[in-house]
This record gives sequence, structure tokens and C-alpha cells, in this order.
Amino acid sequence: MVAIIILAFFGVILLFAGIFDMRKSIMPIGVLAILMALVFTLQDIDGLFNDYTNMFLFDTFARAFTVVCLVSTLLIFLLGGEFLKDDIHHKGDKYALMLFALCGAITMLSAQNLLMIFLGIEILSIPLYILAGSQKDDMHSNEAGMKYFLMGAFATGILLFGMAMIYGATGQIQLSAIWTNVIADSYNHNLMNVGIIMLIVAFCFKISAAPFHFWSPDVYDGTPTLFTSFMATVVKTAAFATFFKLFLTCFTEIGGQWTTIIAVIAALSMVLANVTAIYQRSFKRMMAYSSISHAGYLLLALISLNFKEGQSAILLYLAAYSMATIAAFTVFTMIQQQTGRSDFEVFNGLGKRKRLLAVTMTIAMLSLAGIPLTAGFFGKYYLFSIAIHQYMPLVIIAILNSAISIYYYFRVIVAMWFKESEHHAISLETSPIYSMVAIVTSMAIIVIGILPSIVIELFW
Amino acid sequence: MQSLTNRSKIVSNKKMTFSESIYLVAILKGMFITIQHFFKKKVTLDYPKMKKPVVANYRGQHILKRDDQGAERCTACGLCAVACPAEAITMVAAERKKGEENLYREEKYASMYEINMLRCIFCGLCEEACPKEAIFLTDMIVSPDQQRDKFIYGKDILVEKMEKRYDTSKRQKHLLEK
Amino acid sequence: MTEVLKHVSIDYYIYLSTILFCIGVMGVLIRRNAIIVLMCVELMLNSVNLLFAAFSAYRGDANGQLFVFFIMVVAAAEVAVGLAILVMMYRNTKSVDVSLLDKLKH
Amino acid sequence: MGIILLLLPLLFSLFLFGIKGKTAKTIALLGSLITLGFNLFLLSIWKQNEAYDFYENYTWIHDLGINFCIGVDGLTMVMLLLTNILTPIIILSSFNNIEKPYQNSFYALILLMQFGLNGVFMSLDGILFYMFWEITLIPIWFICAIWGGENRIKVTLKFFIYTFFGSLFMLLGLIYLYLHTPDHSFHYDALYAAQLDGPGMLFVYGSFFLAFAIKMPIFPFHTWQPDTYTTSPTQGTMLLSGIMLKMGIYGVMRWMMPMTPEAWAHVGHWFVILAIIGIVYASLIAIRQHNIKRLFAYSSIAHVGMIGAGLFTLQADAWQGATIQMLAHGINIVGLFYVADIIEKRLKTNDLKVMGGIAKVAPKLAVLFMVIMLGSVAVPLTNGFPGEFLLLKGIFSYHPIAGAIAGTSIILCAVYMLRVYQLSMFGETNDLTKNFEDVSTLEFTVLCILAIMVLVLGFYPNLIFEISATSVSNILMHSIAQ
Amino acid sequence: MSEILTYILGGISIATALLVVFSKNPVHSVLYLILTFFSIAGQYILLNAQFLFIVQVIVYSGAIMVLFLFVLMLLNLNKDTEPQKENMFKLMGVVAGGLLLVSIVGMLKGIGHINLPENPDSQIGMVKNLGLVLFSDYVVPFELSSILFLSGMVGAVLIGKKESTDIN
Amino acid sequence: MEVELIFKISLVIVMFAISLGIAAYATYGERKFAAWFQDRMGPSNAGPWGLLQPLADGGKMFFKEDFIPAASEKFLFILAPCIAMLTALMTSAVIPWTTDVVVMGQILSVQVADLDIGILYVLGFVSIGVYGIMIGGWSSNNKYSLMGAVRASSQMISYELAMGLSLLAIIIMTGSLGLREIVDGQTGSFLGFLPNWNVFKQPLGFLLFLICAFAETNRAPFDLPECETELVGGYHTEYSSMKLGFFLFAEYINMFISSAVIATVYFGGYHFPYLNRMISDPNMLAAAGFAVFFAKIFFFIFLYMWVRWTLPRFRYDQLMHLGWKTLIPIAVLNLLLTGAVMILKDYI
Repeated sequence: MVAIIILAFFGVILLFAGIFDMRKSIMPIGVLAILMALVFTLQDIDGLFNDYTNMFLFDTFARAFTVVCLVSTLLIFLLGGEFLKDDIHHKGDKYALMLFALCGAITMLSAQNLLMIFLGIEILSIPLYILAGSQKDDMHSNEAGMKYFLMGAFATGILLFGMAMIYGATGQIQLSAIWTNVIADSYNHNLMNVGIIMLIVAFCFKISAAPFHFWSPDVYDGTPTLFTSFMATVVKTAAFATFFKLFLTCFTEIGGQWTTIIAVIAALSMVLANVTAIYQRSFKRMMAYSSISHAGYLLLALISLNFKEGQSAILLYLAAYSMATIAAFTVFTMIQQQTGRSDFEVFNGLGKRKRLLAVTMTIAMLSLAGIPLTAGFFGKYYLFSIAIHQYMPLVIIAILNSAISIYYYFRVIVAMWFKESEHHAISLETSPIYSMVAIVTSMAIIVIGILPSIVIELFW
Repeated sequence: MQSLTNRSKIVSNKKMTFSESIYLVAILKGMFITIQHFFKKKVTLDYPKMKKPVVANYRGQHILKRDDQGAERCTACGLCAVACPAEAITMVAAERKKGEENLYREEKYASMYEINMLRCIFCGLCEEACPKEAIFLTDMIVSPDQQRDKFIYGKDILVEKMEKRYDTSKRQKHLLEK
Repeated sequence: MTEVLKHVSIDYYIYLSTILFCIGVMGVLIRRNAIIVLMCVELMLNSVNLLFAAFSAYRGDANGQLFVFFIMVVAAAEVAVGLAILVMMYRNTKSVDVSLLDKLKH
Repeated sequence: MGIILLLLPLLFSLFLFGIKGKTAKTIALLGSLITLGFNLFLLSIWKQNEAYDFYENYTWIHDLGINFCIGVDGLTMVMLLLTNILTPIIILSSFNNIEKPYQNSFYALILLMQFGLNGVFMSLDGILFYMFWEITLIPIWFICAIWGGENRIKVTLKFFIYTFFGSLFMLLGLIYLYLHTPDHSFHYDALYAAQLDGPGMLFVYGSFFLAFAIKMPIFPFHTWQPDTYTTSPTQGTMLLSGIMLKMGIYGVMRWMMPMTPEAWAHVGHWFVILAIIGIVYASLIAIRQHNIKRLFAYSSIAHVGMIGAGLFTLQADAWQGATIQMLAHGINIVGLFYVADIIEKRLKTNDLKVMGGIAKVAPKLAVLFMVIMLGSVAVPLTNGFPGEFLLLKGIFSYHPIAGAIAGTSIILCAVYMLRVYQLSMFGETNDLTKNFEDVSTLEFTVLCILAIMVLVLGFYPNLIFEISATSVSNILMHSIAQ
Repeated sequence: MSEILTYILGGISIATALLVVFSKNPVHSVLYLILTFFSIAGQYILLNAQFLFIVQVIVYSGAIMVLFLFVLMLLNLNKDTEPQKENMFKLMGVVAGGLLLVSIVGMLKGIGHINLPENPDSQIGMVKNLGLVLFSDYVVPFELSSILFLSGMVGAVLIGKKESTDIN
Repeated sequence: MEVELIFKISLVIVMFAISLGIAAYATYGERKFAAWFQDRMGPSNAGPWGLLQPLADGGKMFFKEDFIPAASEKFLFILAPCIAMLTALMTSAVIPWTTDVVVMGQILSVQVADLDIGILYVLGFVSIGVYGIMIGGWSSNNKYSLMGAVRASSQMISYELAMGLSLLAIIIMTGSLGLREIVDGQTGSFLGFLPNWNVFKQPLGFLLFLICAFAETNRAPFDLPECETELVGGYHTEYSSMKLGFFLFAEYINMFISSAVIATVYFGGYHFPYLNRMISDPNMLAAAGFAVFFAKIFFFIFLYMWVRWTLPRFRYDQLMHLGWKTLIPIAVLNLLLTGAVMILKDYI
């Protein structure tokens, strides 16, 4: 809660900073806000808000994922200083919107009832609709904003219908109360089934799992890259963690009824996304499909029906995924800004021209592919090891897909190291902030890859 | 550019003070002004029912006088038309035929005499120019109408009816005094 | 006022809301005008509202009605943002046709 | 102590990534030699009778039961020797080869590879093993894809995905095993103690087999290999064929067979059959080959098939033979590819049909080539002989027909090897070969070392047996179901 | 009496909802939607949810739909500019919607026993009651919705405002 | 029960009649006052002092040709003025006209419906009122009408916010949404010498509400939707005959209702100091209260006219600027101040 207050407060300050044309100080203020929020997240002082625990509980679960979101946003903010430097009018607004979205993410993560989850999703989504369409003169950005908005609103409708059904079935919106009802079997089964299915559909829309994923490649592609990285990391983290929490808090006991659906969705996401990703020509679209496939892997955690182990698994996975995605987007943003292209050819010969960036990108891709000694490996490892009990065939599908995914992740590596650059003329300039973010993320990936327990033991 | 008169005011774009910028005082002032007018004596009249009294030398619609025998005084000399600054008067002269002596005082008369009331500025110069004291401006108000050609008054309107003679003595007196 | 609760079964409201919800979904699927699509989403939300309100009234539990209140709050914000995006799109394409949104596919 | 053996190449590798210029190769050679020296030092202080010497065990990730656990037994020591002896030779062999930019990275990658290989052989923890297993993949992929020949990107990516795919299954098998361990640990002993039911056992057995069979490669999983060997730079091929494939064999011995001994009874026989099919198949194809590198690649499949067949028979002789054959094959195949490289560089072709008469103009090469080739053919008194002999003996005692079929490989091997020799060395010189220069000092040194090793091990195979015998039979004990 | 009213309102809402979807003229759609909302508002009254009734009227009918109508008029969209999907797609949409309905109804079929209290508190829909709950238990979401609105406002301005550089 | 029902029905009818009558005579009043503000006489021909002028106007409206443009949406074109009229008339349902009366021994409240949501009902129906204008403007198929409609809707939405916020301050003070409670909270005296009317406690709120009420009723200086000089009558350009009459009537009824609301909320409704001490009979008191209430209403109707003939019309951007950047912040400030005072009062 303290974190939300800080973020919202600084969001307002950023809005004012935008009005009074203090463009230089916007990024530092944003970073300061997040650092403060981080400090207060890691310190457990939320006892102040004990009166509202039926709404809101900043427990270790929430704290852990909040930290992931905050760190991701921090890095994205650092990138933003460069990315938005030409944005005269709305830099402050965009930063503020990201902060507000972050408030939504934290709300979702710490929600204790359906209402707060819903509200959190909306607070997270609405700024993002705008950020997606924030490049007003660019048709692609417009399209992304529109699509994201329509899909988001549609998914919200479905989500609410599901929530209404759950409310009807149990008469409760409190997660713990729903759980009690489920345990006591004092609920209406028909309504509950409809509710659960609707919730699954809605959340699959939000985390872009197949077959509800079709919007996400377009949206990722059209959205300005900085916000794409925000979407791919913070939104995914918050949405998935909430999905996990909601289902494994309330419906574990009746898991048999819905895990099959999730399993099918997971398998579909992995297969469809990985196969489609191979045929992509744009890096951003590839990353979008990659994110869909990662959603598929993450769904394994739900199937495990094991809250305790599952939360560590998805925490590690999401942390690894976020770091790798940000690292990849850091490099990509830099290249895209200077070349204006987003196909794979822009990476050609990067290994020779910019060692640091190429190495960062390589580490990121290796991590996304799940190669050991990178964070991605342990993420996958955790997920596989908790799901292997429940759905062995699904884990095998996941493994097959990890192998397929190598193909497209390595396209980038191949382009960077093994292909000759077409345009030597364009000399890439690396701003120190980009280099810093690149180094930080790649260090983080490797450190988590070697010692994954530091992430988990921070909280549990 | 130098102004021709020194009545023009320099536009000032000075920044308004806070109290001015909320306009509240100005609005109240304005409302005070309007409410003052609300209680003022009304300046309009309930016109057709009530008419405003006119001054003695009021110059209204023209009239072509007849003499006491009922003969028209105008001899179509054209001096009024010449004098008219608005060129509102036109006329056509004609010879008096035998047996028309009771109608026209002299041998020459105006067979057509028109005044365009839309052009006329009611200056009274025609009256002054007339050597036969045939044309006078009265205190009658030219009545409104909807078509322009109705404002070209011919002799049918202008010439004085014997059964309803118009007393011009007041104006004549005034003219004589001058 | 409460006689409805005695004479009408809750099932009626469940089915009514479901039908309205499905009409909304159908509208989202078959219309190309972005504004209408957005309106159909609103219709979906309203059906949910009705369902929440009905459950809330039948159970005598205030939570449902407050949920509706918040849904309305959110819907208002969402519509504002959505229409802004829509107007922006219209400025660029002079159309609100959703099916024109395929530039990114190429 | 073991850790130092791991850290030495890693440190040198990282150091090499940082520096630029021509000193890189010297430093790399120095590094590998120091590692070799240290390895020999370890050998000298190594205590044969203990199960694992230089045993070190640190908790790594407590929650997951993952430990950093390394140790050296006889088998490991042989493998370490193989790795650390071959690495300096490979580095030395590359001295004139690598002209493309960033030499330093090339050597750094080789040393990184050495680090990974040492790790694979030393690790006693499932996940640690898996990690090192994958770590070796990255540098070799880079080596092959950057310095390789035409089509390198496609071929190496295929190689990568193939092997990665297999190893993921190994991971799955490990996780499955782990979940059934009594104390939830990935330690070698704990995994041995895991109690599995029938299908689970087969699953683990199968998933391990998939990983190792792709790596070795065994018959239907071999398709990546010839292309990769042909396209890779010679040093890459040497690393791949000389050391990396032994990872698969080592894996079978250390990780696959002892984990689920009962499963062997169900499917082990099929694996023997597969391996034997592979032997014959690869040999027959090798006879038809004109591309010298491709031919050696198929010969490698045949040899490895033989080792595989021997291992899956679970015969003590075969296992002992496999151990020594691993070392011998490593030496021989490195030599063969080096010779192929020398020829290719001079003639700019791999085609046997256009060669001939090289022996006349390059006698030194001819002699050294002959020694190494004979080693490969397993002529007595060369290093190939004891291994092949023991393997064949084992297979024969497992099943005579299998032994007979496997035995044909020796004859077939002789056929294609001698054919290579004949076609390239003998006959009349032609336009292409008449200006063939004999080996340079560097090449001579490398080939000499290899040839000497061929002969020394041929004369005195006990050098290896002494090291490995006890531990190999220990492992075998585990592998045979009680 | 009121139950008949309930059914009538339900019928109106379904009919107008269908008209929303199938009207060719977007303005008509908006107007029908307004009617739908009013009929739903009527249901709220019958459920004695007075607060929801008035919020529905103010927020949906009074603000949201006015906004829709406003945008439609601003963009001057009418029947002529209305994009039409091919009949095939329309049919597919209808079928999909129908299938959804059928499957949900199928799942709900014979809704079993729902635990409903005998005499529910009929006063819960009153402003006073809801207000008390809203400002005690629900004060956190209430405050959070301010963030939502703020971001919505900032966003709408950010997106909707024409840049001064756009003029050229 | 019977008596109450009949009473309520007759109250509805009477109030409709009064509303219509007041609206009719407001048109007369508007013309007369306009004339007087401009030092003119005003209508005087029809009847004594022109008192029959509204009837003449009405007759004229009825007998004029009813014209429907060919390209219009016919149904909506006809519907629009009806909506405008309907919403205008319905708004009066929650206004308490006077104190309780005793009829046949029963105490009856002179208020059509004392809804729980009270003042929100007013806000709700005011916001619906815009549909009449919008639909009318759109269905005319005339660009001026459309512009008028667009202006009307944006104006209404913008000013509703400030209006609601300023009312919130009152609601905080009173602790109820019911108009009856709000009125009855305004008895007694404030600071010893002033009547305890909300206007003295909420001067800023009153001002805001007043401005918003002007805007909501589309009265000058906020009559942009129908400004003759720019839009040739705006949304009702194409209207003639009684349909135009309905629009105009609706505007005057709105004016009447908003005056009633202002009087109710800020000026003590039917209360007047010492009134209930002087009169003891409840029915007499009710009659006196009714008179007082209408006196207040007439004052505000007069104020509407007074302002109309004083202030020039806003420009569109000024209108928006005023609404969003001035009124809303002030309203929020007012709300905060009120809240702070309410909290402080608890402590003192």
C-alpha cells in the first residue's frame, strides 16, 4: 500500500513536472519514485493498513512480484530517458502513466477479493491502452492502441461475467471466503463452472495465451518499443501472478475440473506460438510470439495445483523472463532508434560493431531459450519439476517446444555473430544509460542463472 | 498612424489583476446597470395608440395646396425639383385647357407630380423654393409600407383634398417670421 | 418494492443477463464499426451489472451492488479512453472500421 | 583440488575474451598446457582405491536439492586426461589456421569448452552435470558457426537444436528421478537410490538414452553429425569428434545405466541392435564416400556405434574396452581430421577422387598418416586394438551373432581406411597433387605427438586400465540389476 | 404487478439489445442502447437498488451514452459511412454468439440450489447503506479508483489533443 | 392510502399545470423584462398589459405549418422535442413544494416522491435532458443543428461535473440526499442574524451551482447550442410549429425547475424566518410556504432573465475553459474545504 501511495503521488508530481516543462528531471523523479517504492516494498511496514486486509494484503506473495515489477519498470524508466528524449509534450505524462499502471499491478498482486483484482487489472490496462497508442501520428501505434483497447475491454467483460457467476455461486467476493465455500462444497456448481471458464478465458486474454493471443503480436509490434517492453514484462508478471493466485487460492480443491482446460490452453500456446514465431520477420513480433509461448510455459504452474512451490517457480520464471526481455529490448530499442527498422537483418554483424550489445542480446536470447547458467534455465526447470507430477505429456510438449524455440531465438544470435553487416556506414552510438541497463540486465540474468535461490530466498 | 481625431483610446492589454480576472465585480456592475434600466422610465411609446408630440416646425409628408377655390396652385415651374438636394421630385408640365380654370390656377400646371419618399430627406427646401406657395411639408408621418413603389407619392396622395383641407398656417407663420 | 424477490426466481435474472451478455458478444463479433463494438462491450458490462445486482438483492448482500458501482466507475473511464483512441484513429484513417486494423499484419 | 582444474581453463578463457592481438594463441596454449600439467599432477596424487578422490560438495540451491558436487574416479580421470591432452594439441593444430578476426575469442571458446568438458566429467550432481553438458554446447556452436564452411549456420543450428532437444529430455529424466529420490537431492548417490516404478523407470531410461544417443551419435539419431563435421572448422570437428562425443558415452556409463538398472532388461537389447545397425550402416556408407571428412565422420559413427553396442551389452570386458577405446578413438579421430585438414588446405578440396600420389611428394605425412590410420583400423600394437578387441569380446559373449555382425566392422573399417590411404597417398601424382608440400614443423609436431600416443597406448594399454579398471567395474556393478 | 413489469422490462432490454447489434445506422444503435440501459435501470428499481438505478441513469445514460452520441455526431457517422461485414462473417458472428449462449445456458441448465436467504435485507440498495459500506470496507478500492480516473483523464488528453505541430 | 394516492395524483397534475403555466408566462416575462431592461415597453397589445400574449403565441405555434425536412429522420425528429419536454417535466417529481398538509385528517407531504436518492434524481434527469437536444439536432440533418447538438452535449457533460461537485458539498453538510431533509435542515438562523440558508454557508458552492444551472439550461450567457447569430437557432433551426414550441417550453420549464432546485437547496425552500411562528395552522402554513417558495423561484427566474440581458454570450473555447479549468477546480476546493470544516466541527 505504501508503494502504491508513493507511486501514485510521484505520478502526479510527474504530471506537474510535465506541465512546468522540467523535462530533464522527469526521468530522475520517476526513478526516485520506484526506488522509494522498492525500499518500502522490501521493508515490511504495511501493518499500518491492517484495517483493510479484506481488500488488500501486502503479503510476501504480493511483495515478491511487486519487486519484480518495480525492478523491471526501473530499468524501463532508465531506457525511457533516451527513448523519449524527443517527446516534448508528453514525456511526463507517459512516465506518470507507467507509474499508474504499476499501481494497478501492485493492486492486483495484493488483492484479496475479486473487486480488487478487477480494479487492479483496469488500473493496469487503461494507461497501457493509451501508451500503446501514444505515437499519435503513427498508424501502427494507433492500430495497436485500438486493438489493445478493444480486446482489453472485451476481456474485461468476460472477466466480470465470470466474477458475477462466482459471486452468484458462492455469494462471496472475498478470495478466502470463496475458498471456504469451495472447501465446504456449499456453492452452486453450475454457476461456478461457468464462472471458472469465463475467468480462464478472460485471464488467458490478458496474459495472451492461445487461442486468445491473436491480438498480442499486432499490439506488441505497433506499440512504441519502450512500452512494448513494459507490456511484455510488468503486465505479464502482474497478470500471470494474479491468475495464479486467484485460481490456486480459490479453486485448488476443484482443480480436477479446470486443469484440463488450462493444459490444453498451455499446449496450444506453446505449439502455436513457437511454430508461428519461426516465420516472423520482425523482431518485435517474434518477441510477441515468444511471450505467448512463455505464457504457455507459465501455465504449467497453475496445473501443478501447488501454491507454495508454484509461487517460487513463477517468481523465478517471471523474473528471468522480465530481465531477459528487457535486455533484449534494450539492445533492440537502441538499434531501432538509429536504423528505424525492426527486421532481423538489423542485427547483422552487431557482434563486430558493438560487442557489449551483442553479448547482452546473446545472453538474453540464451536465457529466453532456457540454456543453463542463464536465469531462464532455472525458470523452466522449476516449472517442469512442479508440473511433471500432474501432466507429464504436457511437460514433454513443453520440452519439445523449448527445442523449437531455440530456432528463432538463435536467429538473432546467428545474425549478430555469423552474418556480415550490410550497413557499415551507420555507426551505432551507445548511450551510457543503455550500456548500463544492458550490463545490469545481463549480470542479473547470469547471477540468477547461477544462484536462483537468491531470488526466492529474498521472500520465502 | 496619427489619429485624425483624438477621441480614439489606446487599447491596453495590461494584465488583469486577480479580482478583475474573475469578472465577478464586472458582472455585478453590469447587472447593476441593467437593473437600473429596468426601473427607468421607458423611452418607447405604445406607438399607434400613443404618439409622440411633434415640434411646431416639424417637417413631415408634403402636401400640394389648392387655393380657396379649389384650384391647384402648382404651375409646374420646377423650382422645387431644382432645389431638392435629394432629387426626389419629378414632374411633367401641361397647358391648361379650356374649362379647366377651376382646377388649375394658372395656365400651366403639373400633369404629373411625384415625390419619392424614400429619397426625400424632408429638408424643406422645396417649400422655400416654391414661388406659388404650392408645396408644404406637414406634420403628417409618412406611413410605412411593404413595397418600394408605394413610396412614390403621386398627385393622388399629395394634392390636398378640398373636403379635408390641411391648415398650414402654423408653418406659414413660422415661414413668414423668417 | 421487494415483491419482485418473492415472485420472480433468480434464474430469470441469470438467464436474462446471459442472453444480454451473449448479444453483446455477438455484437462485438459481427460489427465493424469500432464505436458499436465498444457499445456492445458496454452492453456486456451492463448485463454483468444486472447479474451482480440481482444476486446482491436476492442475497441481501451489499458487496454485489458495490461491485456494480465500481464496474460503472471503470466503464466510464474506459469509455473515455476508448473514445479518445477512436477519435485519434479516425483522424488518421478517416474511418472507424475495425477491419482496417490490419496494417501490422503485412 | 578438482575445482582448480575447472577454474584454470575458465580463467584463461575469460582472460582471453578480454585481450586482443596475436598473443592470444600463445596464452591459450599456455593455459591448456598448465591445465594439462595440473591434471597430471592430480593424477600423481590421485588415490586409486577411493571411490571419488578430490571430492567436493557444496550446497548450491538448497530448496531444489542441487549441490555443487564434484569428484574424480578412474573413469573420470581417463576422460579428464583425454580432454586435457587433446585440448593443447587442438590448440596447437590451429596455430596456422585461424586468420579471421577475433582470434582471441576462438581460443577463449576452446578453453571455455575445456572448462565445460572437465565439468561434465567431474560433476557428481545431476543438475550440475546437465549444466556443464549444456555449457559445452554454446562454445562449440559458436566455433562451428563462426569459423565453419559454407552452409554453416543452417547446419550448426540443426546440430544445436538436435542436441539441445535431447538434453532437455535428460533434464526431464533427471527431474523425474529427483522427485523420486528419498531425500530430494540431485546427488549422484541419491539418484542411484531413487525408487521408480516400471513406466517411470523406462521413461528415465529412454530420456537419458535420447540425450546420449544424439550426442554420440547412435544410429537413427546421427543425421546431424556428418554435415556438422564437414562444415565445422577442423578444430571444431576435432573437439566434437575427439571429446564431445565421449560425453555421450561417458553419460551412458555414469548416468544412464546405473540409474535404472532394471530397465535394461526391457529395452537394453533394442539399443544393442540399434548400435549394431549403426555400425554396419555407417561403415557401408563410409566405403561409398569420396569426401574425406565425411568419410571420417561416418567412420566415427561406426566406431562409436561399436562402443555403444559394447556398453549396452553390460559385459565387463566391453566396458573396459569402451573406456580405453574412448581415449584411443579420441586420439585417432583428432589425428585423422588433422590430416584431412592438411590435405584440404593444400588441395582446396576434400574429394578423394582427384587426389593421389601424395606419399611421393610428402613422405613424412604419409608415414604419420599411416600410423594414425592403422590405429583407427585397430591393428594390433596400435591404440585401437585393445579397445576394439575387448569390445568385440564383450559383444560376442553377449550374443554371438551380434558379435559376428559387429566384427565385420573391423574388416569394413580396414576397407575404407585403406581405400582412403590408397586413393590419396598412393598412385601417380596429378596436376593437383604434384606441388603438394610436406608437413610443416608445426604440423609435424602435432602429428608426431598423436602418432606417439597411438603407439604408446598400443604397446602399453595397461597405462589406462590401471586407472580406470576399478571404477568401471564398480559402475558396472551398479548397472546390473540385482 | 411488478413481476409482470420485470418481464416486460426484460423483453424490452433483449429486444433493444438485439436492435443495437442489428441496426444499420449507428445513431439508432446508440439510441437503442440507451433504451436498453433504461430498461436495466428499471430492473434496478424493481430490485430496490435505488442507488444503482440513479448511478445507472447518471453514468450510463447521462454520461457514457451522451459521449458515444457526441463522438458519433462529431465524426458525423451515419448509415452511409457504416462499414458492413460480409454476410458470411455476420452469420459466423451470430452463430458464434448463439453457440456461446447455448453453451452457457447448457452449463447453467437446471441451475441447482442456490443458497439464498429466506428474507434478504431489502434495504441494502439504499444510498445510506451502500454509502456506509463504501466508505468503510471499500475505502481502499474507492481511493484506488481515483488513480484509475486520473490515468484515464491524462490518457484521454494525451491521446485526444492535437499537437501544435500537427497543423502542418 | 386512498387519500394519499389521490392527493399524489392531483399533486402531479397540479404541478404539471403549474409548470406549464409558469413556463408559458415565463415567455411573457422574458419578453416583458427584456423590454424593460432595454428601456422598452414590451408586449402590451394582447390583453391588458399584454397578459394574453402567451396564449396568442401558443395559438400561433399551433396554427403554423408543421414542417418536417425531407432528409430528416422523421421518427427521431418528432421524438426529440417530446423527450425534451418529458425530461423537463419529470424532474420536478422530487421537489418538496411546501410543508406537510393535513387533508381529511391525514398528514400528506407535498412532494410527488420522496426518493432515497433525492437530489441525484435531479442530476440524473438533467443529464438525460440533453438527449432531446442531441437527437433533435442530429435528426434535422442540418449542419447548424448538428453543431448545436454537439455543443449542447459537450456543454452539458462539462458542467454537470462542477454542478455535482458543488452539490456534494451540500450533501456532506446535510448528510442526506433527500431534498426534504435538505430543506428542513435550513430552518433556524445562522450566525444569529441570517436565516439558516445554505447559501450563507456555501456561498462559493451556490455561485458554482448557479453558473452550472445557467449552463445546464442553455440560458445566456451559455446559450451556445441555440445561438441565433452563429447557428441560426442551433438545434431547433429546422423546427417549426408546436415542436419548436416544445423545445422552447422545455427550456422554460427547465429554468423553472432549476430555480426551484436552487431555492430548495440554497435558499431554504419553503422556509422563511419566523414564518412557522406566525402561522400555526398547518394548511395555512403550507400555503404560506408555497407562496414563499414560489416567490423565491420567481426571483431566480427573474435572475435568469436579468443575467441574460446583461452578459454577452461566451465563446466556445471560453465556455470549456471556464467549465474545466475554473469551475471544477474551485468546486473541488470547495468540497475539500467543506469536508475539512465538517471534520473540524466534530473536534470542536
